Amino acid sequence: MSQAFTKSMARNIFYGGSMFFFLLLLVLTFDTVESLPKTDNRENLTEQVAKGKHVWENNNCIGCHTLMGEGAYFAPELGNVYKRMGNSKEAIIAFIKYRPKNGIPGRRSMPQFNLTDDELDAVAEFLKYVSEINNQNWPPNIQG
Amino acid sequence: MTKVTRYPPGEIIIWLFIMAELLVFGLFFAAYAITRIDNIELFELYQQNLDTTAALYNTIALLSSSYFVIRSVIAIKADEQKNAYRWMLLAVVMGLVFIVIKTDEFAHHIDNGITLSTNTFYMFYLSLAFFHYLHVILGLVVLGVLARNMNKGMYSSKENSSVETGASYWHMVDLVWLILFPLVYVM
Amino acid sequence: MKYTSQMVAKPYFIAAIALFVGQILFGVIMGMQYVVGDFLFPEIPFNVARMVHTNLLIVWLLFGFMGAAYYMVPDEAETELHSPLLAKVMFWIFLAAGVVTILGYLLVPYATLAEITMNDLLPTMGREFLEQPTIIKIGIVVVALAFLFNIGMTILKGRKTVINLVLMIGLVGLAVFFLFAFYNPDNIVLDKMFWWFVVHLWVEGVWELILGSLLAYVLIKTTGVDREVIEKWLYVIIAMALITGLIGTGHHFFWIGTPGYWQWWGSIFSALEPIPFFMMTIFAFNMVNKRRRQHPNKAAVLWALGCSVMAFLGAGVWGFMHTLSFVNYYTHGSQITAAHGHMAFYGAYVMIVLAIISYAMPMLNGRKAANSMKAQIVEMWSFWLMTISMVFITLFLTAAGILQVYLQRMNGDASLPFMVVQDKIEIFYWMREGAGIIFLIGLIVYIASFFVGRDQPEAEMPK
Amino acid sequence: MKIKKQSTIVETVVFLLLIMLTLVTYQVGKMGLSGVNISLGVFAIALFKGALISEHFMQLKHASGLWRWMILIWLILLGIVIYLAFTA
Repeated sequence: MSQAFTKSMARNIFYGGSMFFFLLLLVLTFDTVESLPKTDNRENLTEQVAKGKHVWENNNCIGCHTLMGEGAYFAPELGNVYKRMGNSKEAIIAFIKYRPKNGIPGRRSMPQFNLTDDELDAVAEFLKYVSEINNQNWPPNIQG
Repeated sequence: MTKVTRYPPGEIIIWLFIMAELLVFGLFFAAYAITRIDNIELFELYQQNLDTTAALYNTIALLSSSYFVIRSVIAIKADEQKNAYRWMLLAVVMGLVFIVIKTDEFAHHIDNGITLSTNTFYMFYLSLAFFHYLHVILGLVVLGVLARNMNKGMYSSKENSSVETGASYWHMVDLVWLILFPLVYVM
Repeated sequence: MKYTSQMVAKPYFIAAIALFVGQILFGVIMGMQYVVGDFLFPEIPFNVARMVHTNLLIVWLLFGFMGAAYYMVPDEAETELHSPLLAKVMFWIFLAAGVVTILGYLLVPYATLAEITMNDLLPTMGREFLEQPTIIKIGIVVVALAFLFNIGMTILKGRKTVINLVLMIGLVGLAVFFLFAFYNPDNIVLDKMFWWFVVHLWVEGVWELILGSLLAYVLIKTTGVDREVIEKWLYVIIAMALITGLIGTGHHFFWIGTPGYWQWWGSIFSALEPIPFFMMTIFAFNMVNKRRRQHPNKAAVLWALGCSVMAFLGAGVWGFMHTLSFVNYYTHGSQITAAHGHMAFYGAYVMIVLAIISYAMPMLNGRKAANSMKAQIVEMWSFWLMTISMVFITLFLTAAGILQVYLQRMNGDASLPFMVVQDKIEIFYWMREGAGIIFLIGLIVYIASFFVGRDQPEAEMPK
Repeated sequence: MKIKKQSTIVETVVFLLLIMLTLVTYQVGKMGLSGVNISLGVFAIALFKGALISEHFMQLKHASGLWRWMILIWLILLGIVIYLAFTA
C-alpha cells in the first residue's frame, strides 16, 4: 500500500489547519467587534452603568447568579431581571437592600452587601442596561 | 481469489480530511436550504444582487485549474517532470484568477456596507463564500509547494504520493464550488 | 529516572494533590448549600465557596501541568533541566500566591479584597474563574514566564521531540491567552466575548495540546510502542482539536449580544469537537493493545485509558448534547451545563494529571518503575471510586438539568420561577451530594495509596 | 493489481462536459427562469457535475467499496436535503 501516511504530513496538517482556522477566527472576531454597536446597547452605556458593572464585579455577583446564562447556577438569571421585576429599578434596589444579614433559616439567601445608595442605583442601572442588549431573544421566557 | 482493497489516490489521511470538510460544507448547505424555506422572498431578492457572471468565470477558473492539476499528475506519472511543472503552474495561475475575481466581489460588498449581519441571506452567502475562499488560498499554497518541488525534480513516476494528495484536496475545493455556485447564485 | 533535576516535579505534584483535596471539600460544601440553603451562611456564602472550588481546580491543574513538564521535558530532551533552582523558587512563589488568594477569599468580603488589592487601578476581578486580584494575575504571568523560560531553554539545548514541542506550544498558548484576562471593558458584551478567549481557548484549545502531549508521553513509556506512530497520532489529534475548537468558540457567542451568525458557525464547528476526543480514545486503546511490553505500573495505564474514555464522554458526548444552538437556547446556563463541566474537567484534565502523577511518583520516590502491588490496588480502587461517583454526579445533574429546563424554560406561560424549580428538583441535588461524598472518599483512598505498601517490593513485570 | 492509467482524452472530454454544463446553469440563471422545478433541475446538474469530479478527477472510480462511494453518498444526501427544502 502506497498510502504510507508520514509524520511530516501530519505535522503540516496541524500547522496549516490551526493557522487557517485561527485566521478565520480573527476575521470573524473582527467582523463581530465591528457589528456590535447594532446589538450591544452601547448608546445607553452611561457612567452610572459602568460604575454598576464595577459594583457587580466587586461583589462577585457572578459567583451565584448567571448573567445572560453565564455564571453560577445557584441563583436566578439576572440578564432579564429588570424586566422580570416589572421594569422597575426600585424593585431591584429594594430587593438587594433588605436582604437579612443572617440569611433565611434552611433556605438560600442573598448576602447583605451593605451597598451605598449610589452603588445600589448603579447596579440597578447596569442590570437595566443589560436587559436591553439584543441577545437573540434569550432567555426563552421571563423566568430566565 | 483474494479481494484487494483499492484505496483512493494520495495519502489516506487526506480522504478523512476531505470527508470532514465535506461534512462541514454539507451542514452549511443544508442550513442554507432549511433557512431559505422561511425566507424565500428575502433569499431570491438578494440573490439577484450577486454577480453571477463573476461566479461563472470563477467556476471556469476552478474547473480548468482542476483539469490542469490532472494533466500534471498524468505527466508526473509518465516521468515528464518539465511538463508536470508547467501544468501545475497553470493550475496555480487559474487558482489565482479565482482569488482575484472573488476578492473583487468581496471588495464590492464591503464598499456597499454589506457584512455578515446585514441579513440572513448575506450571512449565509458571505460565510459560505468566505470559508470556501480560505480553502482556495490553502489549496493554492499546497499547489505552490508541489510546483516548487516539481521544479526541483523531487517527484517521479515512483514518488508522487504527495502530488496525488494535493490534487485530491484541490478537487474537493472545486467540488464544493460546483455545488455552491448553483445553490447560492442561481437557484 | 534519568536526570536528577526531574526531582523538582515532586513538590509540584504534592501541592497539586493537596489543593485537589481543598477543591473537593469546598465542592461538598457547595453541594450541601444546594439543598440546605443556609449551610455555613453567612460565614461562607455560596459565591465564596464556588470561587474557592473553581480557583483551586485551576491552580492545582496548573501545578500538575508544571510538575508534569518538569518531569517529562528533561526526560524527553535527554538533558538536565535548565535551572532546577528557578523551578523551586517559582514553586514557592506560586504556592504562596495561591494560598494567599484562597485565604483572601475566605477571610475578607470580596469587595474588601478588591479594595485592598486596588482593583480600581486595573479592574479585572469579579468575572467567573478570573476572580483573582489583579496583582495575583500579574504574579501568575510572572510565574508562567519564568516557567516557560526554564522549560524552553531545556528543550532548546536538548533533543527536540514532538511531544516536547507540542507541550511547549500548548503552554505558550496557555500563557498568551491568559493575557485576555487583563482586558475588562465597561461594555459587558465585549467583556464576555473576550473572556472566552481565556476560558474557551484554554480548555477547548491549548489545554488539549497539553493533554495530548502528556497522554502520548505516558503511552510511549508504558507501552513501548514506536515513537513515530505515537507522534503521528498526536499531531492528527491536536490538529483536529484546534481545527474544530477554534471556531467552536462560537458556541459561547449564541446569547451574549453577539451577532446571530455565530449560531451557525458555533453549532457546526463545535458539533465536530467530539472528534479529537474520540480519536484520543481510539489512540489510547490502540496503543495499549499494540504494546510491546508489559509495564509493571498498571495504575498509570488505567488512569491513561480512563482519561481518554472520560474525556470523550464528558467533553465530547456531554458537550455535544447541548452545543447546537436550538438546543442550547433552552439549556444554556442550566444544570446541564454544570453536568458537562464536571465530567469534562474530571475526564480530560484531572485524570491526565493523575495519570502522569501515577506514572512519575514511584520514580520520584526512588522506585525503579512502579509501586508495590498493594499500593497499586489501593490506587485502582480510588480510580473506580472517583470515576464512578463522577459519572453519577454527572447523571444526577443532567437529570436535574432536564427537569429544570422543562419546568423553567419550556412551559410557555406556565413556566415556573427559578427558585420554585430548584425546590422541585431537590432530590437530585441530594443524590449528587451523596455521590460527591463518595468522590471525597475515593480521594482519601487515593491519598492513602501513597502510604500503603511502602515497605513492600515493587510490582514485577508480568510474564 | 494494475490500475488503468488515467487517460488524457477521457479527462479532457470530462472537463469540456463540465464547462458545458456550467454554461447551461449560468444561462438558466441569466434567463431569469424560476420555479421549483427549474431550481431542482439546476441542482441535479450540479450533483451530476459533482459525480464527474468524484469519479474522474478524484479517480474514485478505481477505488473499492465505500471509498468509491463516499463522495457520491455525500452528493446523494445533499440532493435529498435540498429536494426536501425546496419542495417544502
